[in-house]
Amino acid sequence: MASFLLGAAGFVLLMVALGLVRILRGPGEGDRLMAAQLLGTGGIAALLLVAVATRAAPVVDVALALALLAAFASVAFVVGAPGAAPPGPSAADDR
Amino acid sequence: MTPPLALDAGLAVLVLAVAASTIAARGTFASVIGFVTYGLLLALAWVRLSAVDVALTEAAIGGGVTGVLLLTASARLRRAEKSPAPAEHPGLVLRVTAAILSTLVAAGLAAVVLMPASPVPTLAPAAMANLPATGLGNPVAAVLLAYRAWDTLLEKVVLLLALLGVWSLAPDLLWGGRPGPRHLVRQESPLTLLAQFLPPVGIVVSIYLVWNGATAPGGAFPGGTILAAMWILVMQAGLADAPAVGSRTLRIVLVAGAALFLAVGLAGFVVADAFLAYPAGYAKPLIVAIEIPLTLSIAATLGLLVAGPPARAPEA
Amino acid sequence: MSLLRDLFTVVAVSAGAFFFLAGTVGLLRFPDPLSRLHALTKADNLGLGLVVLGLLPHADGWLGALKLVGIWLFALLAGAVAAQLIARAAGSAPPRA
Amino acid sequence: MTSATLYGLMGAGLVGLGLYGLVVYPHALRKILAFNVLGGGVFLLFGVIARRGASSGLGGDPVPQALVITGIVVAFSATALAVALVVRLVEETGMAALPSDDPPAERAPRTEP
Repeated sequence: MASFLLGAAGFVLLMVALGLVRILRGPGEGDRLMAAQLLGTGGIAALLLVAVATRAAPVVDVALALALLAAFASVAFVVGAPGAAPPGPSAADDR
Repeated sequence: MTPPLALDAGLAVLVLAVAASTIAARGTFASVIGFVTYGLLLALAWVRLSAVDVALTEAAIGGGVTGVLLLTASARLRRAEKSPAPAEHPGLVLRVTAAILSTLVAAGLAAVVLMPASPVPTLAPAAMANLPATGLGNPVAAVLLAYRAWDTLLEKVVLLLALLGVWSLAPDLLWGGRPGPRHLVRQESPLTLLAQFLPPVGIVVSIYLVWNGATAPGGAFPGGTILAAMWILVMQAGLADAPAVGSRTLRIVLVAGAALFLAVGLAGFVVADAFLAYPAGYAKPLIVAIEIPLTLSIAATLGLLVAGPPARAPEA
Repeated sequence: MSLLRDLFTVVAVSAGAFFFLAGTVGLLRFPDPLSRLHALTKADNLGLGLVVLGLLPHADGWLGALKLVGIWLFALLAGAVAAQLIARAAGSAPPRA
Repeated sequence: MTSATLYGLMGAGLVGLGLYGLVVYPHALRKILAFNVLGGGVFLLFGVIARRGASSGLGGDPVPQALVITGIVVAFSATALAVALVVRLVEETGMAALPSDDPPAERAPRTEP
């Protein structure tokens, strides 16, 4: 059972890692954020799988912390960059 | 390869790839997002290294407050940068030299990793042997708050010094004012919903982490960081304004952790035998008593570090 | 009984992993930001949800199970809010494709 | 090859990557990021030392682990200070890089009072 769960954790990580190509390719800033968001969720799933596979209950708390903070990057992005302005900054590729 | 080792190898390759993309990404925004995911993956690596306490701290700091700090800064930089960023391609000679130097350093470290000392140096038996005297069940907490309490005390001072450094960047006129812009409450925004719903949960989780930290992974650092993240969220949603840095209440909260720590440490001269020594039998209640203001101070300091220097003149 | 429990875990976790696969494929292949966001939320909601469902029988006690469900709910809330915020930012200024 | 060795090699690689980024890229914010990547690698090397020191029923030596926790928080505070400095620098000069390569005479004259 433990091997299966660890394998599943590895698979989930591999999948969300492939999504990270979007961080490099963009094209918009939203796309880059989406990849980070997906990695956050995948990371939570992988942590839970590892926690059960290795019978390490405290690892669940790490997943809990990540779940609480999962939206923070998106919030900071929206608050920091006033994307509401019509010729929004997300149109131009950042430097 | 066994499944655990395959998982570790995959994670190691992934972290290196994310680090490389953070370094070499075109554009600061991509670089910053890369760094946020890097922090998240490091938390996973710490779990695999059986360092759950570190993983919690890395998840809370790397996944939460650092992302907010860097994303806010990169947005401000983009607005303020007048001249285009300098060419991203410095001379070939410099790049090749830097690559050779970095490879040499990495190879040297790798050689050290591949040739471990034997016998392996460890303080784990000593830490465990003295654990009953502290009344704690988590050896990492015992190191942080009893064996090497000096480090933790000085770290708190470093945090305050960094905050003073950030504040001192404010023009004279704005000294004592409130940091950052006043965020407006956006009606019917999901952000407002999140900022109303999440903080109560976050406060409960951080209390749980601090309380649990005595016996299991947790403690003042992750607890304080999550508390700070919740405060930042409320400020960013505009539900509460940042406090004026001249406020006396704020100053008291900021120094409370270090001050109480220091007071207990000095009392150690009288009631125990040395600075920062706890009298036998009272170690655990004293440590818990220190941890509560310490958590609040850490939360306030981290929150204000993210908020930045004062940007609005103090109200007369 | 233990076999049945493990079978349930294998099926649910595999289904969850499949949704992560689907989310990634969507994120990489879909043509515009809003459809990519759509693919992402499937991985967020269903992928993590099914993994949590599969792990529930292995949780230590009902408190552990409650914590797992809580993690899923927080991730769900975070995912929903993030998707809304990203969509509004992307909607007001469509990035060049 | 144990897991600890694997993460040790990863830490060494991260130090190399961070060092390269720190030297090569002129943008100040990227230098900060590179320095943090480097720092993460150093912390991981501590983690490997801790993992190898596992004994007495612990998964790792708690002393290096506690040092890393302190280190992560201090690294964050240093990052926050550096970021504040860079933001101020850009708002003053409009440029996010230090003109360190120019001889002093060629530097733009400061317009501070």
